[in-house]
Amino acid sequence: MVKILYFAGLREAVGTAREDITLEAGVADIAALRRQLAARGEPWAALTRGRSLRAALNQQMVGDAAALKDGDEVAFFPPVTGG
Amino acid sequence: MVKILYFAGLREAVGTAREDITLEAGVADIAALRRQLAARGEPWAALTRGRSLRAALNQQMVGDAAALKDGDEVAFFPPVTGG
Amino acid sequence: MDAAVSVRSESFDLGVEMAALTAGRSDVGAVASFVGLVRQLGEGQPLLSMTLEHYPGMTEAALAEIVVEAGARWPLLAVRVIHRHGTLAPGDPIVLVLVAAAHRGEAFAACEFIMDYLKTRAPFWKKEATAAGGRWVDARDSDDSAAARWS
Amino acid sequence: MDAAVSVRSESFDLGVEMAALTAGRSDVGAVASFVGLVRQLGEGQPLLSMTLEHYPGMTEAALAEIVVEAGARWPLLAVRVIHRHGTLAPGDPIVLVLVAAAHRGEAFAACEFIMDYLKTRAPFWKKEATAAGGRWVDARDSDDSAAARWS
Repeated sequence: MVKILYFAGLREAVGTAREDITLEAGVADIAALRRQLAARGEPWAALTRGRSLRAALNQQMVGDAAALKDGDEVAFFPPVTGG
Repeated sequence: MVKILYFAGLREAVGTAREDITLEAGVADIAALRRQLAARGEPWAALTRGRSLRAALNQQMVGDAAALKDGDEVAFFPPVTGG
Repeated sequence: MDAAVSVRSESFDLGVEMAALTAGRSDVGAVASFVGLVRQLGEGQPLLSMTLEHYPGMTEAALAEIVVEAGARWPLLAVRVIHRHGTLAPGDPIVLVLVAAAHRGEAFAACEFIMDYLKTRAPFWKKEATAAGGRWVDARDSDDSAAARWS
Repeated sequence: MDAAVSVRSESFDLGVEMAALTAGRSDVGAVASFVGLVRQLGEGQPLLSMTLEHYPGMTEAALAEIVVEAGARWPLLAVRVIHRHGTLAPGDPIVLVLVAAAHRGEAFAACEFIMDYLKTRAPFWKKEATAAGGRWVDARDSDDSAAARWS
Protein backbone atom coordinates (compact mmCIF):
# COMPACT_ATOMS: atom_id res chain seq x y z
CA MET A 1 0.00 0.00 0.00
CA VAL A 2 1.25 3.46 -0.95
CA LYS A 3 -0.46 6.72 0.05
CA ILE A 4 -0.88 9.10 -2.89
CA LEU A 5 -1.54 12.82 -2.33
CA TYR A 6 -2.58 15.32 -4.97
CA PHE A 7 -2.29 19.11 -4.65
CA ALA A 8 -3.59 22.28 -6.27
CA GLY A 9 -4.85 22.03 -9.86
CA LEU A 10 -4.02 18.33 -10.04
CA ARG A 11 -6.06 17.66 -6.88
CA GLU A 12 -9.02 19.45 -8.45
CA ALA A 13 -8.61 17.54 -11.71
CA VAL A 14 -8.50 14.09 -10.11
CA GLY A 15 -11.26 15.06 -7.68
CA THR A 16 -9.52 13.80 -4.57
CA ALA A 17 -6.73 14.92 -2.25
CA ARG A 18 -5.70 11.40 -1.26
CA GLU A 19 -5.94 7.75 -2.17
CA ASP A 20 -4.27 4.53 -1.04
CA ILE A 21 -3.17 2.23 -3.83
CA THR A 22 -1.43 -1.09 -4.19
CA LEU A 23 1.68 -1.00 -6.35
CA GLU A 24 1.35 -3.30 -9.35
CA ALA A 25 3.98 -5.96 -9.88
CA GLY A 26 7.20 -4.35 -11.13
CA VAL A 27 6.28 -0.84 -10.00
CA ALA A 28 9.40 0.06 -8.04
CA ASP A 29 10.04 3.77 -8.68
CA ILE A 30 8.25 7.08 -9.25
CA ALA A 31 8.42 6.72 -13.04
CA ALA A 32 6.63 3.35 -12.90
CA LEU A 33 4.04 4.70 -10.46
CA ARG A 34 3.32 7.56 -12.87
CA ARG A 35 2.74 4.97 -15.62
CA GLN A 36 0.50 2.82 -13.39
CA LEU A 37 -1.71 5.84 -12.59
CA ALA A 38 -1.63 7.25 -16.15
CA ALA A 39 -3.00 3.96 -17.45
CA ARG A 40 -6.35 4.97 -15.91
CA GLY A 41 -6.67 7.60 -18.64
CA GLU A 42 -7.51 11.27 -18.05
CA PRO A 43 -6.88 13.18 -15.84
CA TRP A 44 -4.13 10.86 -14.46
CA ALA A 45 -2.57 10.63 -17.92
CA ALA A 46 -1.10 14.08 -17.22
CA LEU A 47 1.37 12.35 -14.86
CA THR A 48 3.35 11.02 -17.80
CA ARG A 49 2.80 13.97 -20.12
CA GLY A 50 5.62 16.52 -20.32
CA ARG A 51 7.66 17.27 -17.23
CA SER A 52 5.48 19.72 -15.40
CA LEU A 53 3.97 17.58 -12.63
CA ARG A 54 6.44 17.19 -9.77
CA ALA A 55 6.72 14.39 -7.21
CA ALA A 56 7.62 14.20 -3.55
CA LEU A 57 8.45 10.94 -1.76
CA ASN A 58 7.93 10.95 1.99
CA GLN A 59 7.78 14.74 1.88
CA GLN A 60 11.03 15.24 -0.06
CA MET A 61 11.09 16.44 -3.66
CA VAL A 62 12.40 13.57 -5.82
CA GLY A 63 13.10 12.70 -9.42
CA ASP A 64 11.49 9.87 -11.36
CA ALA A 65 14.21 7.37 -10.44
CA ALA A 66 13.41 7.44 -6.70
CA ALA A 67 12.70 3.91 -5.45
CA LEU A 68 9.35 3.07 -3.84
CA LYS A 69 8.50 0.67 -1.07
CA ASP A 70 5.36 -0.30 0.74
CA GLY A 71 4.12 2.31 3.20
CA ASP A 72 5.60 5.27 1.29
CA GLU A 73 3.80 8.60 0.94
CA VAL A 74 3.96 9.96 -2.61
CA ALA A 75 2.66 13.39 -3.62
CA PHE A 76 2.10 14.71 -7.13
CA PHE A 77 1.64 18.43 -7.83
CA PRO A 78 2.25 21.26 -10.29
CA PRO A 79 5.35 23.47 -9.90
CA VAL A 80 5.15 25.38 -6.63
CA THR A 81 4.12 29.04 -6.55
CA GLY A 82 4.50 30.13 -2.92
CA GLY A 83 6.04 33.23 -1.46
CA MET B 1 33.97 85.40 3.65
CA VAL B 2 33.67 81.61 3.56
CA LYS B 3 31.99 79.55 6.28
CA ILE B 4 34.11 76.55 7.35
CA LEU B 5 32.56 73.61 9.22
CA TYR B 6 34.47 70.80 10.92
CA PHE B 7 32.99 67.44 11.90
CA ALA B 8 33.75 64.44 14.08
CA GLY B 9 37.40 63.85 15.04
CA LEU B 10 38.55 66.89 13.05
CA ARG B 11 36.05 69.10 14.88
CA GLU B 12 37.45 67.88 18.21
CA ALA B 13 41.04 68.39 17.04
CA VAL B 14 40.54 71.99 15.87
CA GLY B 15 38.36 72.74 18.88
CA THR B 16 35.54 74.39 16.97
CA ALA B 17 32.63 73.32 14.79
CA ARG B 18 32.60 76.48 12.72
CA GLU B 19 34.59 79.52 11.71
CA ASP B 20 34.25 82.27 9.11
CA ILE B 21 37.40 83.09 7.21
CA THR B 22 38.50 85.42 4.47
CA LEU B 23 40.05 83.71 1.48
CA GLU B 24 43.62 84.89 0.90
CA ALA B 25 44.54 86.30 -2.48
CA GLY B 26 44.74 83.50 -5.03
CA VAL B 27 42.76 80.98 -2.96
CA ALA B 28 40.18 79.89 -5.51
CA ASP B 29 39.59 76.18 -4.94
CA ILE B 30 39.39 73.56 -2.19
CA ALA B 31 43.04 72.57 -2.63
CA ALA B 32 44.17 76.17 -2.06
CA LEU B 33 41.86 76.54 0.94
CA ARG B 34 43.39 73.40 2.47
CA ARG B 35 46.84 74.99 2.05
CA GLN B 36 45.71 78.31 3.56
CA LEU B 37 44.37 76.52 6.66
CA ALA B 38 47.27 74.06 6.89
CA ALA B 39 49.68 77.01 7.05
CA ARG B 40 48.44 77.60 10.62
CA GLY B 41 50.25 74.43 11.66
CA GLU B 42 48.72 71.59 13.69
CA PRO B 43 45.99 70.45 13.82
CA TRP B 44 44.98 72.14 10.54
CA ALA B 45 48.09 70.75 8.84
CA ALA B 46 46.16 67.45 8.63
CA LEU B 47 44.09 69.03 5.82
CA THR B 48 46.98 68.65 3.38
CA ARG B 49 48.38 65.40 4.79
CA GLY B 50 47.38 62.22 2.95
CA ARG B 51 43.97 61.95 1.39
CA SER B 52 41.82 61.02 4.34
CA LEU B 53 40.06 64.30 5.16
CA ARG B 54 37.12 64.87 2.81
CA ALA B 55 35.50 68.13 1.73
CA ALA B 56 31.96 69.25 0.96
CA LEU B 57 31.14 72.51 -0.81
CA ASN B 58 27.68 73.91 -0.16
CA GLN B 59 26.65 70.49 1.23
CA GLN B 60 27.86 68.45 -1.75
CA MET B 61 30.89 66.15 -1.58
CA VAL B 62 33.60 67.62 -3.83
CA GLY B 63 37.16 67.00 -4.92
CA ASP B 64 40.07 69.39 -4.40
CA ALA B 65 39.57 71.10 -7.77
CA ALA B 66 36.14 72.51 -6.84
CA ALA B 67 36.10 76.31 -7.28
CA LEU B 68 35.33 78.59 -4.33
CA LYS B 69 33.57 81.91 -4.20
CA ASP B 70 32.60 84.34 -1.48
CA GLY B 71 29.67 83.15 0.64
CA ASP B 72 30.37 79.44 0.15
CA GLU B 73 29.98 76.87 2.92
CA VAL B 74 32.89 74.44 3.07
CA ALA B 75 32.99 71.43 5.38
CA PHE B 76 36.00 69.24 6.20
CA PHE B 77 35.62 65.84 7.81
CA PRO B 78 36.98 62.28 8.08
CA PRO B 79 35.50 59.51 5.89
CA VAL B 80 31.86 58.94 6.86
CA THR B 81 30.85 55.99 9.03
CA GLY B 82 27.04 56.09 9.18
CA GLY B 83 24.49 53.34 8.86
CA MET C 1 21.78 30.11 14.91
CA ASP C 2 18.37 30.74 16.41
CA ALA C 3 15.94 29.59 13.70
CA ALA C 4 12.16 29.29 13.60
CA VAL C 5 9.74 28.65 10.74
CA SER C 6 5.98 28.59 10.84
CA VAL C 7 3.12 28.02 8.44
CA ARG C 8 -0.16 29.44 9.61
CA SER C 9 -3.28 31.28 8.53
CA GLU C 10 -2.90 34.25 10.93
CA SER C 11 -1.15 37.42 9.83
CA PHE C 12 2.09 38.74 11.35
CA ASP C 13 3.58 42.07 12.36
CA LEU C 14 7.05 42.85 11.08
CA GLY C 15 7.86 45.09 14.06
CA VAL C 16 6.83 42.47 16.60
CA GLU C 17 8.86 39.75 14.84
CA MET C 18 11.86 42.05 14.55
CA ALA C 19 11.72 42.89 18.25
CA ALA C 20 11.44 39.20 19.19
CA LEU C 21 14.37 38.28 16.95
CA THR C 22 16.74 40.79 18.51
CA ALA C 23 15.41 40.93 22.09
CA GLY C 24 18.08 40.81 24.77
CA ARG C 25 21.00 40.53 22.38
CA SER C 26 23.57 43.08 21.28
CA ASP C 27 25.59 40.98 18.83
CA VAL C 28 23.21 41.77 15.95
CA GLY C 29 24.39 44.60 13.71
CA ALA C 30 22.09 43.98 10.76
CA VAL C 31 18.58 42.68 10.17
CA ALA C 32 17.44 42.20 6.58
CA SER C 33 13.84 41.34 5.99
CA PHE C 34 11.38 40.61 3.25
CA VAL C 35 7.58 40.69 3.18
CA GLY C 36 5.66 39.38 0.19
CA LEU C 37 2.12 40.70 -0.27
CA VAL C 38 -0.94 39.81 -2.36
CA ARG C 39 -0.70 42.18 -5.31
CA GLN C 40 -3.64 43.38 -7.37
CA LEU C 41 -3.52 41.99 -10.94
CA GLY C 42 -2.12 44.39 -13.49
CA GLU C 43 -4.68 43.57 -16.16
CA GLY C 44 -8.01 41.80 -16.68
CA GLN C 45 -10.58 41.26 -13.94
CA PRO C 46 -9.65 42.63 -10.52
CA LEU C 47 -8.39 40.10 -7.99
CA LEU C 48 -10.99 39.31 -5.33
CA SER C 49 -8.89 36.94 -3.24
CA MET C 50 -5.89 34.65 -3.30
CA THR C 51 -5.97 31.19 -1.74
CA LEU C 52 -2.77 29.45 -0.69
CA GLU C 53 -2.77 25.67 -0.53
CA HIS C 54 0.20 23.84 0.97
CA TYR C 55 1.46 20.36 1.88
CA PRO C 56 1.32 20.20 5.68
CA GLY C 57 4.40 18.57 7.14
CA MET C 58 6.49 18.85 4.00
CA THR C 59 6.10 22.63 3.97
CA GLU C 60 7.57 23.10 7.42
CA ALA C 61 10.36 20.61 6.66
CA ALA C 62 11.19 22.34 3.37
CA LEU C 63 11.32 25.78 5.02
CA ALA C 64 13.49 24.48 7.86
CA GLU C 65 15.87 22.90 5.34
CA ILE C 66 16.15 26.15 3.37
CA VAL C 67 17.02 28.01 6.57
CA VAL C 68 19.64 25.42 7.57
CA GLU C 69 21.19 25.74 4.12
CA ALA C 70 21.35 29.54 4.50
CA GLY C 71 22.98 29.10 7.92
CA ALA C 72 25.62 26.85 6.37
CA ARG C 73 26.46 29.47 3.73
CA TRP C 74 26.59 32.61 5.89
CA PRO C 75 27.35 33.33 9.57
CA LEU C 76 23.79 34.10 10.71
CA LEU C 77 22.61 34.84 14.24
CA ALA C 78 18.83 34.39 13.90
CA VAL C 79 16.29 33.62 11.20
CA ARG C 80 12.51 33.74 11.24
CA VAL C 81 10.26 32.57 8.39
CA ILE C 82 6.46 32.82 8.47
CA HIS C 83 4.37 31.72 5.50
CA ARG C 84 0.60 32.02 5.52
CA HIS C 85 -1.94 29.66 3.97
CA GLY C 86 -5.66 30.03 3.37
CA THR C 87 -7.58 32.82 1.69
CA LEU C 88 -6.08 36.31 1.59
CA ALA C 89 -7.16 39.67 0.14
CA PRO C 90 -5.17 42.08 -2.06
CA GLY C 91 -2.71 43.96 0.16
CA ASP C 92 -2.47 41.14 2.70
CA PRO C 93 1.00 39.90 3.70
CA ILE C 94 1.82 36.34 2.58
CA VAL C 95 5.36 35.64 3.66
CA LEU C 96 7.94 37.08 6.05
CA VAL C 97 11.67 36.35 6.13
CA LEU C 98 13.83 38.04 8.77
CA VAL C 99 17.59 37.45 9.00
CA ALA C 100 19.82 38.81 11.76
CA ALA C 101 23.61 38.83 11.40
CA ALA C 102 26.61 40.80 12.58
CA HIS C 103 27.03 42.56 9.21
CA ARG C 104 24.70 43.64 6.43
CA GLY C 105 26.26 41.72 3.53
CA GLU C 106 25.41 38.31 4.90
CA ALA C 107 21.98 39.41 6.18
CA PHE C 108 20.95 40.65 2.72
CA ALA C 109 22.39 37.66 0.88
CA ALA C 110 20.78 35.10 3.19
CA CYS C 111 17.39 36.83 3.12
CA GLU C 112 17.34 36.88 -0.69
CA PHE C 113 18.63 33.29 -0.85
CA ILE C 114 15.87 32.08 1.47
CA MET C 115 13.18 33.80 -0.62
CA ASP C 116 14.59 32.46 -3.89
CA TYR C 117 14.73 28.91 -2.57
CA LEU C 118 11.35 29.16 -0.90
CA LYS C 119 9.81 30.16 -4.24
CA THR C 120 11.01 26.97 -5.93
CA ARG C 121 11.18 24.42 -3.11
CA ALA C 122 8.42 25.07 -0.59
CA PRO C 123 5.17 23.27 -1.52
CA PHE C 124 2.73 26.18 -1.75
CA TRP C 125 0.30 26.83 -4.58
CA LYS C 126 -1.64 30.04 -5.22
CA LYS C 127 -5.12 30.26 -6.70
CA GLU C 128 -6.47 33.64 -7.78
CA ALA C 129 -10.18 34.37 -7.61
CA THR C 130 -11.73 37.02 -9.89
CA ALA C 131 -15.33 37.58 -10.98
CA ALA C 132 -14.48 35.27 -13.90
CA GLY C 133 -13.68 32.39 -11.52
CA GLY C 134 -10.60 30.74 -10.05
CA ARG C 135 -7.22 30.25 -11.71
CA TRP C 136 -4.10 28.51 -10.41
CA VAL C 137 -1.04 30.73 -10.71
CA ASP C 138 1.62 29.38 -13.08
CA ALA C 139 5.16 28.95 -11.82
CA ARG C 140 7.51 31.58 -13.23
CA ASP C 141 10.71 30.69 -15.06
CA SER C 142 12.27 33.74 -13.40
CA ASP C 143 11.88 32.04 -10.01
CA ASP C 144 13.83 29.03 -11.25
CA SER C 145 16.61 31.25 -12.55
CA ALA C 146 16.65 33.27 -9.31
CA ALA C 147 17.15 30.07 -7.32
CA ALA C 148 19.71 28.70 -9.81
CA ARG C 149 22.13 31.59 -9.30
CA TRP C 150 22.93 30.39 -5.77
CA SER C 151 24.09 26.92 -6.82
CA MET D 1 7.68 56.87 -6.35
CA ASP D 2 6.59 57.81 -2.86
CA ALA D 3 9.85 58.68 -1.07
CA ALA D 4 10.60 60.05 2.39
CA VAL D 5 13.83 60.40 4.33
CA SER D 6 14.31 61.59 7.86
CA VAL D 7 17.16 62.16 10.27
CA ARG D 8 16.13 62.26 13.90
CA SER D 9 17.04 61.19 17.41
CA GLU D 10 13.84 59.23 18.13
CA SER D 11 13.65 55.51 17.48
CA PHE D 12 11.34 53.85 14.93
CA ASP D 13 9.17 50.76 14.67
CA LEU D 14 9.65 48.60 11.61
CA GLY D 15 6.04 47.35 11.71
CA VAL D 16 4.58 50.84 11.90
CA GLU D 17 6.76 52.10 9.03
CA MET D 18 5.91 49.03 6.93
CA ALA D 19 2.18 49.56 7.52
CA ALA D 20 2.43 53.26 6.60
CA LEU D 21 4.39 52.45 3.44
CA THR D 22 1.82 50.00 2.09
CA ALA D 23 -1.41 51.46 3.57
CA GLY D 24 -4.29 51.64 1.12
CA ARG D 25 -2.38 50.25 -1.84
CA SER D 26 -2.48 46.83 -3.47
CA ASP D 27 0.17 47.27 -6.16
CA VAL D 28 3.00 46.33 -3.79
CA GLY D 29 4.09 42.71 -4.05
CA ALA D 30 7.39 42.99 -2.22
CA VAL D 31 8.86 45.00 0.64
CA ALA D 32 12.56 44.58 1.40
CA SER D 33 13.90 46.23 4.49
CA PHE D 34 17.05 46.72 6.45
CA VAL D 35 17.66 47.75 10.04
CA GLY D 36 21.15 48.50 11.30
CA LEU D 37 21.74 48.25 15.05
CA VAL D 38 24.40 49.25 17.55
CA ARG D 39 26.44 46.10 17.99
CA GLN D 40 28.46 45.21 21.05
CA LEU D 41 32.21 45.24 20.34
CA GLY D 42 33.69 41.82 19.72
CA GLU D 43 36.84 42.44 21.76
CA GLY D 44 38.34 44.83 24.27
CA GLN D 45 36.31 47.01 26.62
CA PRO D 46 32.54 46.63 26.35
CA LEU D 47 30.73 49.35 24.42
CA LEU D 48 28.84 51.71 26.73
CA SER D 49 27.28 53.90 24.05
CA MET D 50 27.59 55.05 20.46
CA THR D 51 27.16 58.68 19.47
CA LEU D 52 26.23 59.62 15.92
CA GLU D 53 27.21 63.07 14.68
CA HIS D 54 25.90 64.32 11.34
CA TYR D 55 25.91 67.36 9.05
CA PRO D 56 22.37 68.81 9.27
CA GLY D 57 21.06 69.82 5.89
CA MET D 58 23.62 67.91 3.88
CA THR D 59 22.57 64.63 5.49
CA GLU D 60 18.95 64.91 4.41
CA ALA D 61 20.00 66.05 0.93
CA ALA D 62 22.46 63.16 0.56
CA LEU D 63 19.86 60.59 1.66
CA ALA D 64 17.25 62.05 -0.70
CA GLU D 65 19.75 61.92 -3.56
CA ILE D 66 20.59 58.28 -2.85
CA VAL D 67 16.88 57.41 -2.90
CA VAL D 68 16.32 59.28 -6.19
CA GLU D 69 19.25 57.38 -7.69
CA ALA D 70 17.73 54.06 -6.57
CA GLY D 71 14.40 55.09 -8.12
CA ALA D 72 16.14 55.81 -11.42
CA ARG D 73 17.72 52.34 -11.44
CA TRP D 74 14.73 50.20 -10.45
CA PRO D 75 10.94 50.54 -10.75
CA LEU D 76 10.16 51.30 -7.10
CA LEU D 77 6.80 52.16 -5.58
CA ALA D 78 7.78 53.57 -2.20
CA VAL D 79 10.94 54.13 -0.17
CA ARG D 80 11.43 55.18 3.44
CA VAL D 81 14.79 55.94 5.04
CA ILE D 82 15.20 56.89 8.71
CA HIS D 83 18.63 57.51 10.21
CA ARG D 84 19.08 58.37 13.85
CA HIS D 85 21.62 60.72 15.41
CA GLY D 86 22.63 61.31 19.00
CA THR D 87 23.67 58.83 21.67
CA LEU D 88 22.49 55.22 21.40
CA ALA D 89 23.02 52.07 23.47
CA PRO D 90 24.08 48.59 22.31
CA GLY D 91 21.06 46.90 20.69
CA ASP D 92 19.45 50.20 19.65
CA PRO D 93 18.40 50.60 16.01
CA ILE D 94 20.40 53.18 14.01
CA VAL D 95 19.05 53.11 10.49
CA LEU D 96 15.98 51.85 8.64
CA VAL D 97 15.58 51.39 4.88
CA LEU D 98 12.25 50.12 3.51
CA VAL D 99 11.68 49.59 -0.21
CA ALA D 100 8.33 48.62 -1.75
CA ALA D 101 8.11 47.35 -5.33
CA ALA D 102 5.96 45.07 -7.45
CA HIS D 103 8.55 42.26 -7.40
CA ARG D 104 11.20 41.10 -4.97
CA GLY D 105 14.27 41.37 -7.21
CA GLU D 106 14.12 45.14 -7.48
CA ALA D 107 13.09 45.60 -3.83
CA PHE D 108 16.14 43.65 -2.58
CA ALA D 109 18.56 45.29 -5.02
CA ALA D 110 17.38 48.82 -4.26
CA CYS D 111 17.43 48.26 -0.48
CA GLU D 112 21.00 46.98 -0.59
CA PHE D 113 22.04 49.75 -3.00
CA ILE D 114 20.64 52.42 -0.69
CA MET D 115 22.48 50.99 2.32
CA ASP D 116 25.77 50.68 0.41
CA TYR D 117 25.55 54.26 -0.85
CA LEU D 118 24.41 55.60 2.50
CA LYS D 119 27.50 54.05 4.14
CA THR D 120 29.86 55.97 1.87
CA ARG D 121 27.96 59.15 0.99
CA ALA D 122 25.79 60.23 3.92
CA PRO D 123 27.69 62.50 6.35
CA PHE D 124 27.41 60.56 9.62
CA TRP D 125 30.22 59.75 12.02
CA LYS D 126 30.14 57.27 14.87
CA LYS D 127 31.99 57.62 18.14
CA GLU D 128 32.19 54.64 20.48
CA ALA D 129 32.37 55.15 24.23
CA THR D 130 33.94 52.50 26.47
CA ALA D 131 35.33 52.70 30.00
CA ALA D 132 38.65 53.54 28.30
CA GLY D 133 37.15 56.67 26.70
CA GLY D 134 35.78 57.71 23.33
CA ARG D 135 37.01 56.58 19.91
CA TRP D 136 35.86 57.65 16.45
CA VAL D 137 35.01 54.65 14.29
CA ASP D 138 37.25 54.27 11.24
CA ALA D 139 35.67 54.02 7.79
CA ARG D 140 35.86 50.51 6.41
CA ASP D 141 37.39 49.72 3.03
CA SER D 142 34.67 47.06 2.63
CA ASP D 143 32.05 49.82 2.58
CA ASP D 144 33.84 51.53 -0.30
CA SER D 145 33.98 48.28 -2.25
CA ALA D 146 30.32 47.52 -1.49
CA ALA D 147 29.33 50.90 -2.94
CA ALA D 148 31.69 50.52 -5.91
CA ARG D 149 30.00 47.38 -7.21
CA TRP D 150 26.91 49.41 -8.20
CA SER D 151 28.77 51.81 -10.49
